[in-house]
Amino acid sequence: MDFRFSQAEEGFRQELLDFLRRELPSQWEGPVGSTEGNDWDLTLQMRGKLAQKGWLTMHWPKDYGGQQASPLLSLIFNEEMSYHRAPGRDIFGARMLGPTLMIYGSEEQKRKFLPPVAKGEVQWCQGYSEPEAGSDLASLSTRAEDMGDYFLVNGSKMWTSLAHRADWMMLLARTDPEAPKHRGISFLLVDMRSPGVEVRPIVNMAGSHEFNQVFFDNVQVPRENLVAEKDRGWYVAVTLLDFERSGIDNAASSRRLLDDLSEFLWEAQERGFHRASEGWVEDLLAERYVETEVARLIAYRVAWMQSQGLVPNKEASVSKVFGSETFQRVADTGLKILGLYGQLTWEDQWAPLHGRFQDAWRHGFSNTIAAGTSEIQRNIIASRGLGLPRG
Amino acid sequence: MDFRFSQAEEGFRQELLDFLRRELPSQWEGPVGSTEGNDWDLTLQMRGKLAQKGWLTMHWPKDYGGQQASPLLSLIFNEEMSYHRAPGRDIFGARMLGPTLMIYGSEEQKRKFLPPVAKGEVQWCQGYSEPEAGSDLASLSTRAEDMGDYFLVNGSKMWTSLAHRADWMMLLARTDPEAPKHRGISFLLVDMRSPGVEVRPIVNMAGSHEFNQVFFDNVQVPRENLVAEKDRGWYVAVTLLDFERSGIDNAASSRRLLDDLSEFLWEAQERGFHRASEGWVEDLLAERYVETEVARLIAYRVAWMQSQGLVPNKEASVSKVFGSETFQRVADTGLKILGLYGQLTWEDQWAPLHGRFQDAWRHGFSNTIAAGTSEIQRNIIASRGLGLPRG
Amino acid sequence: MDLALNETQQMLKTSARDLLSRECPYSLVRDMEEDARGYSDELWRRMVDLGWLGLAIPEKYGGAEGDFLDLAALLEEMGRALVPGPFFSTVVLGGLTILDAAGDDMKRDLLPRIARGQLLMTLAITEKGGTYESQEIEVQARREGEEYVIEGTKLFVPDAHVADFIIVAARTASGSNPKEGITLLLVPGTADGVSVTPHRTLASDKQCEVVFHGVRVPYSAVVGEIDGGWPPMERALQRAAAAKCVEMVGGAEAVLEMTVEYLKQRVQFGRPVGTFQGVQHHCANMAIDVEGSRYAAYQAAWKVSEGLPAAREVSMAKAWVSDAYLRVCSLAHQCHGAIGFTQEHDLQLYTRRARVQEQAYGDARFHRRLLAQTLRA
Amino acid sequence: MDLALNETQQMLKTSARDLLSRECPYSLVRDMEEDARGYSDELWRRMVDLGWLGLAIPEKYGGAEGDFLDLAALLEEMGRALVPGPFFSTVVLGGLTILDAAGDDMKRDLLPRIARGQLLMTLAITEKGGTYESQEIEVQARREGEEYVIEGTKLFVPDAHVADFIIVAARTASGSNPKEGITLLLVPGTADGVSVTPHRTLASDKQCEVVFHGVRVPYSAVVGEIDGGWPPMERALQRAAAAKCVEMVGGAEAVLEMTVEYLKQRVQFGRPVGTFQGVQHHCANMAIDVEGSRYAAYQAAWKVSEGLPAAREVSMAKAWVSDAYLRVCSLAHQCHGAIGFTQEHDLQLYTRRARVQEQAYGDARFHRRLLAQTLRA
Repeated sequence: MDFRFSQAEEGFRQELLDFLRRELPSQWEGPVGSTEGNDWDLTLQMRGKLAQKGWLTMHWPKDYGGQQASPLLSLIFNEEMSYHRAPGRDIFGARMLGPTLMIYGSEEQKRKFLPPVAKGEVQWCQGYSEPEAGSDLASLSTRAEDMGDYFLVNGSKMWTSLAHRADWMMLLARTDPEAPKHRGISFLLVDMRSPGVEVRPIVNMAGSHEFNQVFFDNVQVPRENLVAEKDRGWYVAVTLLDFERSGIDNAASSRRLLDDLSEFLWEAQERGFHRASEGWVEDLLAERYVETEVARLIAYRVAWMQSQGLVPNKEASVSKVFGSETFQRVADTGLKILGLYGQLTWEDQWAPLHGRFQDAWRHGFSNTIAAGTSEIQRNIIASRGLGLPRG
Repeated sequence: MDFRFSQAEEGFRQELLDFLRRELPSQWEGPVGSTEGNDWDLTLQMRGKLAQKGWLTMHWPKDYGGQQASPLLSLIFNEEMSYHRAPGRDIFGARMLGPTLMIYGSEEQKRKFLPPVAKGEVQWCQGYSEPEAGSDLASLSTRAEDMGDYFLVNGSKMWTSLAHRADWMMLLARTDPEAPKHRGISFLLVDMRSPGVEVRPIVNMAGSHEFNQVFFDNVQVPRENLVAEKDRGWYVAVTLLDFERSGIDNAASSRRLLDDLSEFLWEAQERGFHRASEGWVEDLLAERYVETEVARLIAYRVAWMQSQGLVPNKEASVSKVFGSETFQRVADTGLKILGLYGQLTWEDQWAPLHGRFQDAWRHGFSNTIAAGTSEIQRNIIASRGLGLPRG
Repeated sequence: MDLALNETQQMLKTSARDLLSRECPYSLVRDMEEDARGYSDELWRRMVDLGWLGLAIPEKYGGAEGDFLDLAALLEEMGRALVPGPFFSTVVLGGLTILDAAGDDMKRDLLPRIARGQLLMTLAITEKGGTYESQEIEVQARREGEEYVIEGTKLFVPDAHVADFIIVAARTASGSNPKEGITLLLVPGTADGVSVTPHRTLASDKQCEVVFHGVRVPYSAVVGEIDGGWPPMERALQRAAAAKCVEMVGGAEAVLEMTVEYLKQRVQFGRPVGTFQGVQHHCANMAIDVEGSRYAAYQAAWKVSEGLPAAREVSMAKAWVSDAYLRVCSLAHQCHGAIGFTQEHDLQLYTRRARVQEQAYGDARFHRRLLAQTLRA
Repeated sequence: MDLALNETQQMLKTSARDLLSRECPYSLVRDMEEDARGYSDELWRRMVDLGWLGLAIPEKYGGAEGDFLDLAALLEEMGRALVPGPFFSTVVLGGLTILDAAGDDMKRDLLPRIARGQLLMTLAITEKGGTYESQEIEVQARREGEEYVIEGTKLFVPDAHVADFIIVAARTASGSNPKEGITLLLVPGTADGVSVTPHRTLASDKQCEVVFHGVRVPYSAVVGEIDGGWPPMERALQRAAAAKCVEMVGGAEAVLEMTVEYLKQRVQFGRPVGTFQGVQHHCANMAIDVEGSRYAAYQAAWKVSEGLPAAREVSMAKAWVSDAYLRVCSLAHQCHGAIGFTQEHDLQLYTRRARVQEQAYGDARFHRRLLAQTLRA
C-alpha cells in the first residue's frame, strides 16, 4: 500500500502547476459571475495551449494524438484544473467521444474526428437527454430515419451543455421505433452546422447559459457518421456514460471553496466579522474538510482501479454521489457561515469572495442531477454494486 | 387561533402533577437499568391509583367507565406521564382494545372486557406481528380454524410486548387461508391462560425483556371472543393501528432527556467537565430543543384535530416519524456530548444520569420500527397524505 | 386550544389567494426582479384597495383594526405567491414599529398614510457586522442644537430605495451595555446626505446599502424614547421574524404542492416518477418539514399577536423554518430533476428566496443562540 | 500509488478470517461479554501460535518484523469478527509504545514476552476530564528516594483488570505547558496500591477504573524520558486511533454484508425487502460510508506505518469513521426491523461496539478540533 504518487506523477503535477501559474491571468481565481463571453475566449486560448502540451488528450493512445498517460496522471490533471478553476478542458471530445470512437469507431471515423480533438480545434456536445427522456434515457424519441446514404433526423434534445459553442454533436436517435426501447437506438455524429439544426439557450437558476435545447428539423446525417452498427447505439452510449462519472472534480472544487473560505474568514475575523469566531464555525469547517478529503480518496480509488486495468462501477457511482453531495454541503456551509453577506452576488461591492459561494450553491443543484441523478446512482450502487435484486 | 390550553385543561395538568409528586417514589427519575421486577410492582400500584382517579380510561365514554375526556386532556395526561417517566398507563387495554370494542364489539364483549380495563385490573397484549409478517402484517399465517363453538388456534406471534405480563391478547389470525390476504383474517380475544399458549421472552439490545414470542398449540378460543364478523378482522385491526401512532410520548420523553442533560451539563461544567463548554455543544443542544418543541407542536396538532372530530391520518404518521426520529437524535446527541462517559451503564458509579442516555439510545432503535417503520409511515404520508400514486 | 385560523382569516386567505393567482403571476415576479423599483403600481393599488396596507392598523389611525394574526394569514398567501415589493417593509417593519413605539402625533401623521398606501417605509438595523445584535450598531447620531446628525452605513435594508421614511437605529450614547444608548430616528428617504444603493442579491430582491453622511433630523424625528430604542427594536425584530416565518410557510407549501403535481405527471421508466419510493420518501420528508414549520411559525405569530412574551417561540420558529424551508427546496429540486434548475421554471424562484429568507431577521444559528440564552436564564 | 494490501497482508487476512470464523463465533463474543476476564485462553493461544502477538515486533525482540500495516490488516479481520480480549491493548497500546519509547533493556525484557503471549499490557491515559488531552493528566508521580510514588485515578483503561503491566501517563513536573512534565511509568498490575475496577459499559467490554494509591515504582520503570512522556503518548494515541479505525472498517463491512444478505432473503409484500427503493438507498448510503471509511482508515494506517507525520490523516480518519460506522449501524437496524434489535441477533453486537469505538482515542469532534488546529497552523 502506498498513498503517494510516483516521482513522475508528482513531477507532472509540478509542471502543470507551473503552467497554470504562467498561462492563467494573474491572480486568477476562476470566472466571476456571468462574464461568459470573455471566459469562452480564455477557454479556447487555454485549450490550444493544453493541446500543445499534449495534455488535452493525454490519456489517449499515442496513435491518436495522446500520450497514453495513466489514469493517475489524468486524475492529477483534472484535480489541479478543477482546483485552480482553469478553463480549457474538453469533457465531451477528449473524455467521451475519444474513448468511445477508439472502441466503436471505424478507422475513417477515428482518422477524421480524433485529431481535431487532440489539437483542441473542435467543440463537441452530447445529444442524449430529451424533454421526456431524463433518467429514463432509453425512452428517447428523436427519430433518425434510415434513408440509405443518410439518416433523416427529427426531434429535439434537452440539457445539451455547450451546444451553442459546439461544432459537432454525439447524437442518440431512434432508428427502429418498433424494437424494444434499448434496441432501436443509433449513435450518430452530427455536424451542428447542418441545415435544420437550431439551438435555443436554457438559462439556469444561477443566471448562466450552459444548457440548450437543440431542435432537428429534417437534418441529414451522412451514413458514414453512424458509429458502430445501426440500432446498437444504446450500448455505445452506456460505455460513454461510465466516462462521465468522475468525483475528483467535485472533490477538488469543494476543497478550493473551503480553502478560499478559511482564508477569507481569518481575515474577516480580524476585521470584526464576529461570526467567524463563533463556536460552531470551526467544527463545521472541519467537518466539511474531512468530507472533501474523503471525497478525494474515493476519487483516487476509482482512478487507481483504472490504472490497474480494473473497471470501476459501483465505485464510480459512490464517487459521483459523495462528491456531488459534498460540493453541495460545502456551498451550503459557506452560505451559513457568511450569513447575510452570503446572498450577495459578484456585482455587489460588499460580496465576500466575489459572491462565489452563492454562485456555487446555485450551480450545485445540478451536480446531483446531471450525469445520472443521485437516486439513479444509489440504485446502481445497490443493484450492480451490492447485488440487491431490482425492484 | 389559540395555542393555550383551557383553564380546565391546565387545571387537570396541575392536578396530575400534584398526583405524580405525591404518588411516585420520592426523587423519582424513572426506572433505572433493568430493575424490571420492582418496576412491575410499581406499575400495577400506579395503575390502580390512576384507575381510581378515572384517568386510566379517561377518554372512554362514561358508560364504559370513562370520563369522556377530550383528546386534549388525554394529550396532557400522556405528555406528563411520559415526561415524568411515570409507570402505570395501559396502552393495550385502554388505548387500543377499548376504542376498538366500542366500535366493533358486541354488547356482551363490552360488558365483559371493558370494566376490568377501566379498573386497571387486567393486562392486555397485542398479537399481530409474526416472524414472517412484520411491515407486511396482512401476510400473517397464524391459523384459527372455525370449529363451531370455538376457534382452534395454531401458530406463533412475535414482538408481543408485555405478553409475559398479560392476561389477555388481541389476536389476529387467519380464518380463511383461501381468501385474498386482507380478507381471511379474524380478530379474536384470547385468554393467555388457555392451555397451549406458551410465552418465550425476547431480550432486546438494551438488555431488557419487553418483547416475547407467543406460541399457540391447539389453543381453543370460544366463539364469543370473536370481535366483529369472521374474516373481517383486518379492518378491525386497521382502526386500532391508528390509535397506536402517537408522537407526544416521543416528544415529551425527548424533552425530559434534554432537560436532564442540560441540568447535568451546567453542574458538570463547574466540576471541570470542559467538554460541556465547547462551542458546538450549545448549538447542538438548542437544535435538539427546537426539534422537541416542533415534535410537541405536531403532536398537539394531532390531538387538536381529534378534539375537533377530525381523523388525523397523514398527520399521525408525521408525528410518529418526526417524534421517533427526534428521540433518536436526542439520545445520540447526549452520547456525543457526554463523550467517554456516555457509554457507562447505571451499574457504573461514574455513569452520568444513571446511564440514561446510553439506555435511551439502545431502546431508541425500536422507536422507528415498532408500530409501523419510518419507511411505512413515509409511504403513508406520500400516498394517503399527498396523493402520490402507489408504486 | 384552537389551531385553526378564524373565519375572517380564512376568508382573507381565500380572497388573497384568488387575487394573487390572477394579479401576481410568476411572470410579474420575474419582471420585478429586473425592475429597478421592484414592484408594480397596479398590484400595489389593488392591495391598497383591498385594505391590506391598513389591515393591522387600528381604526383610529385609518386602518381595519386587524391583529397580527390577520396580517400573518395574509403574509402566508403573499409568501406563496412571491409578491414582490415593499409591503413587508412598509407594514411589518415600518407601520407596526411606529404603532408600537412612536408618540401619538407621529402615529397620526404616518399610519393613515400607510393605510392608504401613500407612504412607503422601512427599518434600518444591520451594519457591517451583518447581524441583528445591539453591539453591532455603530451608526452615530449626535446632538447638535435641536437636531441629530447621523453618520454611518446601514446594510441589507429592505426597500430603502423606494422608502419615504427609514427608521434608523442609531447610537446616541455610549456605555458598557450595548443595548442602551440606541435611539430610533425617522429619516426621510430623500433627506440630504442619505444615499441608497440597492444590493445585488441572489434573489434579485431590493435590500439596500444606506449611507448617512451628515444627515440632519429634528428632535421630533425620535421614535419613542431617546436612548431607549433597543427594546422596541427587539420587538420589531420579533415581529419581523415571526412574520417572515409565516411568509416562508406559504412558500414551502407551494413548493411541496408543485413537486407532488409534477411527480404525478412526469413519467419515466413507464410509470409516474411519483410511484418510486425514493421520491415518495423525499416528498414525505418535505411534508414533515412543512407541517412542523406551519405550527412553529403560527405559534410565534400568535404569541406576538396576543402581546405575550414571544422571544422563545419566535427564535424556535425562525431557527426551524430557516433550515426546513431550504431542505424542502433542495428535495424539490432533486424530485424535479434538471427542469427545476432552469430559470424558466418557477421552483427556483422559491429556492433563491428561501436562501434570503433564511438570513432575514436572524438565521437558525443566530436564533439557536438566543434560545440557548433564554434556556439558561 | 498502490491502494491494495500486498500479498502477505492479503494472505494474513484470509487466514485470519478463516481462523476467526471457526474459532471466534458470535457465541464466544456473547460469552465473553459475561466473562469476568473477557477473553478465552483457547483463542488467545491460537492467536499466539499464529504469531499474531509478535506480528509487529522486530525479529530481534522475538517478533515477526511486520509493520503497522500488516497489523492493520489483521485488526480489520479482528474487528470484523469482534474478537474479544486484550490483543489491542497488549499489542497496540502496550507493545508498540514500548517499542517506540522504551530503552533497549525494557524492550528486551518485555517485547519477547508479548510476542510469546505471556504478557498482557495496557496504557492508562484518560482521567476524569474524559478526554485525551495533556491538560487533563493530573495523576501525580512524585520522586521519593529512588522511587516514584503514584497517586490518582485513571478511567477508561482497556483491559487493566488482566494487564501484567500498565503504562501510566503521570505528571512528574508542573509548569505552564501541560504537554511538559508528563512521564510514562511502567506499573505492574499487581503492585501494592493499584486497584482496578472494570467499568460497566454498554458494550460489556473491559475498560477499567484504575486507582493508584501510594504506588511505588523504581526509576527503571520510566518508559523513555523523564518529563518527556507526552510526545510518545501522542504517537501512541495516533497509532491507537488509526488501528481502531481499521478495526471499525472491518465491523462496518460485516454489518453491510449482513444487511444485504438479510434483505435478499427477507420477503414482505410478496417480494424480497431488498427490492424496495427505500432500503436500497439505505444500503447505498451504507456502502458509501464503508468505502470512505476504508480509505480514510488505511491512509492513516499507512502514514503511521511509514513513520510519516500522520496527525492530519489520523484525525481525518477517526473523525470520519467514528460517525460513519454509527450511521451504518443505524441504517442496518432500520433495514433489519425488529429482529436486529434483539439480543439474539448479531447486528446489535456491532452497534453497541460502534458506540464505544466512536469514543475510543477521540471522537469525531475531538479530532475535528485537532484538525482545525493543524489547518490553522
